[in-house]
Amino acid sequence: MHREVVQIVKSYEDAINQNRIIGSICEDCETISVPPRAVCKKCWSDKIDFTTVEPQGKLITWTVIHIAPPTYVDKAPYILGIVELLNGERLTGLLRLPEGVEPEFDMEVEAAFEESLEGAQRLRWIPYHK
Amino acid sequence: MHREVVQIVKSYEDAINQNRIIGSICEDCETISVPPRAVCKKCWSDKIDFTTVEPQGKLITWTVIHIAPPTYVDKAPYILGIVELLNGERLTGLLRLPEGVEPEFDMEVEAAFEESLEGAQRLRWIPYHK
Amino acid sequence: MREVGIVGVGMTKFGVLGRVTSRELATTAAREAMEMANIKREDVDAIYNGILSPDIFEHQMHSAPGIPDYLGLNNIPSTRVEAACASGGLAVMQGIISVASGLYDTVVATGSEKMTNLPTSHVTEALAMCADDVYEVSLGITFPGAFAMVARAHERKYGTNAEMRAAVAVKNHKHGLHNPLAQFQKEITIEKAMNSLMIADPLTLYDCSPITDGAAAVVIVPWEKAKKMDGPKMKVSSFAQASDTMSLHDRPDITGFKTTQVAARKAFERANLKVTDIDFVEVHDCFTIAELVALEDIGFFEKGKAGSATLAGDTTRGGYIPVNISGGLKSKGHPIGATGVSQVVEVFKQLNGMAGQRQLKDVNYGMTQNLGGSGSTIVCHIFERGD
Amino acid sequence: MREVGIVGVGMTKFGVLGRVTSRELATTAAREAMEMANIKREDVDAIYNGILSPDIFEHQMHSAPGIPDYLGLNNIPSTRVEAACASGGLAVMQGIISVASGLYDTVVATGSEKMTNLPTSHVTEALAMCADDVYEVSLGITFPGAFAMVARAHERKYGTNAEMRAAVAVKNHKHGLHNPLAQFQKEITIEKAMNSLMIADPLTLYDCSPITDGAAAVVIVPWEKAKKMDGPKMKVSSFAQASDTMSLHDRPDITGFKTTQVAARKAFERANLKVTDIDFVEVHDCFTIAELVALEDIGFFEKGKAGSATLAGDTTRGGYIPVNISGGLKSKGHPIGATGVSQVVEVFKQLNGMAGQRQLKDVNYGMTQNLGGSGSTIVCHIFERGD
Ligand SMILES: [Zn+2]
Ligand SMILES: [Zn+2]
Repeated sequence: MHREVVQIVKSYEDAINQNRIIGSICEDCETISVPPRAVCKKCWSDKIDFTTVEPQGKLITWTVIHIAPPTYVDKAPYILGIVELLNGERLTGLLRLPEGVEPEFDMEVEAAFEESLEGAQRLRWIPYHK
Repeated sequence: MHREVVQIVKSYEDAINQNRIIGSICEDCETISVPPRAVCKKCWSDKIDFTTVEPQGKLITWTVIHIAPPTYVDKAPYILGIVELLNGERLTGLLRLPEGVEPEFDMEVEAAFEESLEGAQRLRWIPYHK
Repeated sequence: MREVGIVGVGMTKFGVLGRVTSRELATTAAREAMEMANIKREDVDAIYNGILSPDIFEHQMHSAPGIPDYLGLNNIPSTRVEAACASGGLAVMQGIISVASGLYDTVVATGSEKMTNLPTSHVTEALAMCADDVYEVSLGITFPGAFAMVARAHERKYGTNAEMRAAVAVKNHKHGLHNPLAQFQKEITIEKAMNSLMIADPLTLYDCSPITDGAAAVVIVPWEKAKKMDGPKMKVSSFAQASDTMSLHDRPDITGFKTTQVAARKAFERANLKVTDIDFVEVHDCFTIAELVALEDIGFFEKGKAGSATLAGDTTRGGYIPVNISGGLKSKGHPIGATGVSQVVEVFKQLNGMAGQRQLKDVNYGMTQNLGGSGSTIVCHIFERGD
Repeated sequence: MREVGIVGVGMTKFGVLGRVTSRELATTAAREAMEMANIKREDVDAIYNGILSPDIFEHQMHSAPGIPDYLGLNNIPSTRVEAACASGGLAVMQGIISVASGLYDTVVATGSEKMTNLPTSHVTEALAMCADDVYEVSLGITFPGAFAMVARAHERKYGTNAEMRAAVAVKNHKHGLHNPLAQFQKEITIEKAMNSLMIADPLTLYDCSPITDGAAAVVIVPWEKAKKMDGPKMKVSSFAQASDTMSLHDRPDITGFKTTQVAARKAFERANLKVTDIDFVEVHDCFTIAELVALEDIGFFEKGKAGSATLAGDTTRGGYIPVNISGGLKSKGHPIGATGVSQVVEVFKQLNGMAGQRQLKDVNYGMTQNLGGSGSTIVCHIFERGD
């Protein structure tokens, strides 16, 4: 009867620290969720496992943040967007674009991982190099 | 119909900055409240004025705080108590006792005001000197 | 559930109010509301307080008991609710539920916030904390940023552009001219709005509501009791609340808020009303795009049509549906916890002919929509004339 | 109001739980409660969450919508309430009101807190923020300090001494031995308790509850529905909430909490019960003195008599009134928002014979008392067997 706490956030952060993006995969209906979830968003099963997902996607919306919180003031202006992964799941992330490259709808991007940081905030998106 | 905001806390802090303790006095029933109140605690009248009260009283309870919040860590251990003023009203405050003097029930104290600080936190209680 | 009514409202000036606590502000608004309702103070059974974060803004938790304390109302229940920028609407709703249940006969619902103690970047951070800390905030999201992403998605799909958004700001500033309690009483132009400081591209300063101190309050009683009272009143036709994912990216469609759609539909169903029955509405224009999206999600306009309708004047006084006659968050100001309550205050004043220079004519039904986070909480209310 | 019952409970391990969010904890407890209740997930109408400060502890506001989000329950209302250390009890109470009103048929009330991310001095500060910022916190008050002042006043008036307080700690640690979800399963002695580190004179380390992570949840339904369900259940006999001044110094008598007296009296009146009808109680022993004062204020003992009664064993299993059989906050741990809910969880387990090694015999009525701030909020519940 008693449930152990499943540390989903920790699993995600640990994976990011290993330069991987993970999702949860439902053992009952195979639905993948990114970020991972303890309960399947489709069938509510809690039989979930983790799976590493392709770190590529396209940009579906974005903003350039000029007025930032204290911890991000030094980085402003910075580009924040929502990336739709190849499997259709979505993540919010920072875009790091080469000088002169502007964000655009459906721009293909891939994940990069900031070296100096820890956990979820390491994730960056850069233009996809085929 | 529209009510202006009465800045009671500011009035109290301003008074402390002038080395005075004030209370509110009800114009209807003359009840004095320390700290001051916008609404009389006895008759609910909102016709109140400020009055400076005698900065003396007796110690009705106290503690010696050993584990303190970050801003007070340097001061620990420190004595915090509740002082009953001559008019029966009560205030929480820090006790500053000479070396070798221990707090005791009904100890007579008077207000002192810390020079380097601002507002309500300037208030200190020291043994009463007749 | 019993039918419920509102019989008094109060609201402080909204603005930059100096050294004053949210508790003093809430107390002031509550006293005004209780005076208008002409209720005996000992009749107040309970208080609800909507407030975002006295923790961060004022180094004070446990704000609710402080209100009956300052009112001299000893020992009555006082409950804080928090739902980001929807905290105020939710406090009103919980107050309504508690009276509708039969538990209490007279409840004062208050909303309050004291924000201007902190510098802007710290306020930006505090508000951002209403988004998902792990998947959004740690990456530097801000609330203007979240709504900017909504605006860009909406623009792509429906062509809702900067001029349409600016038209919301211009209209709400114009409405706010006639609200003496609003933070701003000044007209702006489309050009000025479009060329103002960039906050989170494509949203500029004039797309954003300001940082504000203030409080509002309402007195809630059973409708049977309200009917016997002489003063101004309105009936609660219905209310509804909905939630959605914390992270914007977890929703299939970000050109609207499903929470507004769900809450508004429930509110209409419970009141047995249609959107065309509503005479005016106060929506949550924390950002200009939020007003447009709200109007579409409630159903005043088809998806994608609110921008051009606003440009055409359909949402102003005398238009198809007057929106944010109070000035909205944009001009009235946005003291977070107070906002949802102040929307109810405006509906009350309009339905009782107490809105002074901004009074609408022949209004029978008014609606409010209060939003928290990036739409993760929505609270809607519908009210009707009490006479 | 409709009669209301509880039909399922859940609780995580209480302790130092590492990298996990309060949202994950609340979700886990909610799933366990829903499973025990054997309700269909789509039947959940709303969620309430009691939590002190995800703001300060986790850089996260607007915690409530995150729970249905993680549960996959789309768009249902989710409301955060905060009343310092009484947040959990208040979430249960608001959930009960919402079901009693007829608005909702199935509500999950959760309480949660993730505290151990911060160093002790920062936790001390966060908790102190539940006192009055202007008149107490700015002067360096802490919660151990506030209760130390109560303890000293109580000792002066009634002679309640360090040994009597230590007896509370010894007794609750002994009770906690048999609670596998408690933070501590270890016996202590009077000597060890009295000679432990001084925190706020006269309160030592063993007079204080620990810093804890954890969550708890209950499922609330109308009693008519509960009666038709097969699983464990209990009926809500009554509930009551009271408030008092924020500052301790503003109260005429600080050897007790008038809020407990008022809330307990109301709870007894509403349930038509007397204190002698109660078979066991979970009281808010954030500090040992708080348990003694609670027992006197509720009326289990005359004022000033709880200390000697505790020394005599009257509050242990098999005593006159078993108090904090769960281990209490002292041994079970005190994850602020979860505490009040976990008290209800314990009563449920006892009334349904699910308490394992700590099961009491022949119990029909259980009571909870949950305290916030220096007693500025109190929430009491009384429950009865459902069979
Ligand atoms: Zn599945
Ligand atoms: Zn008076």
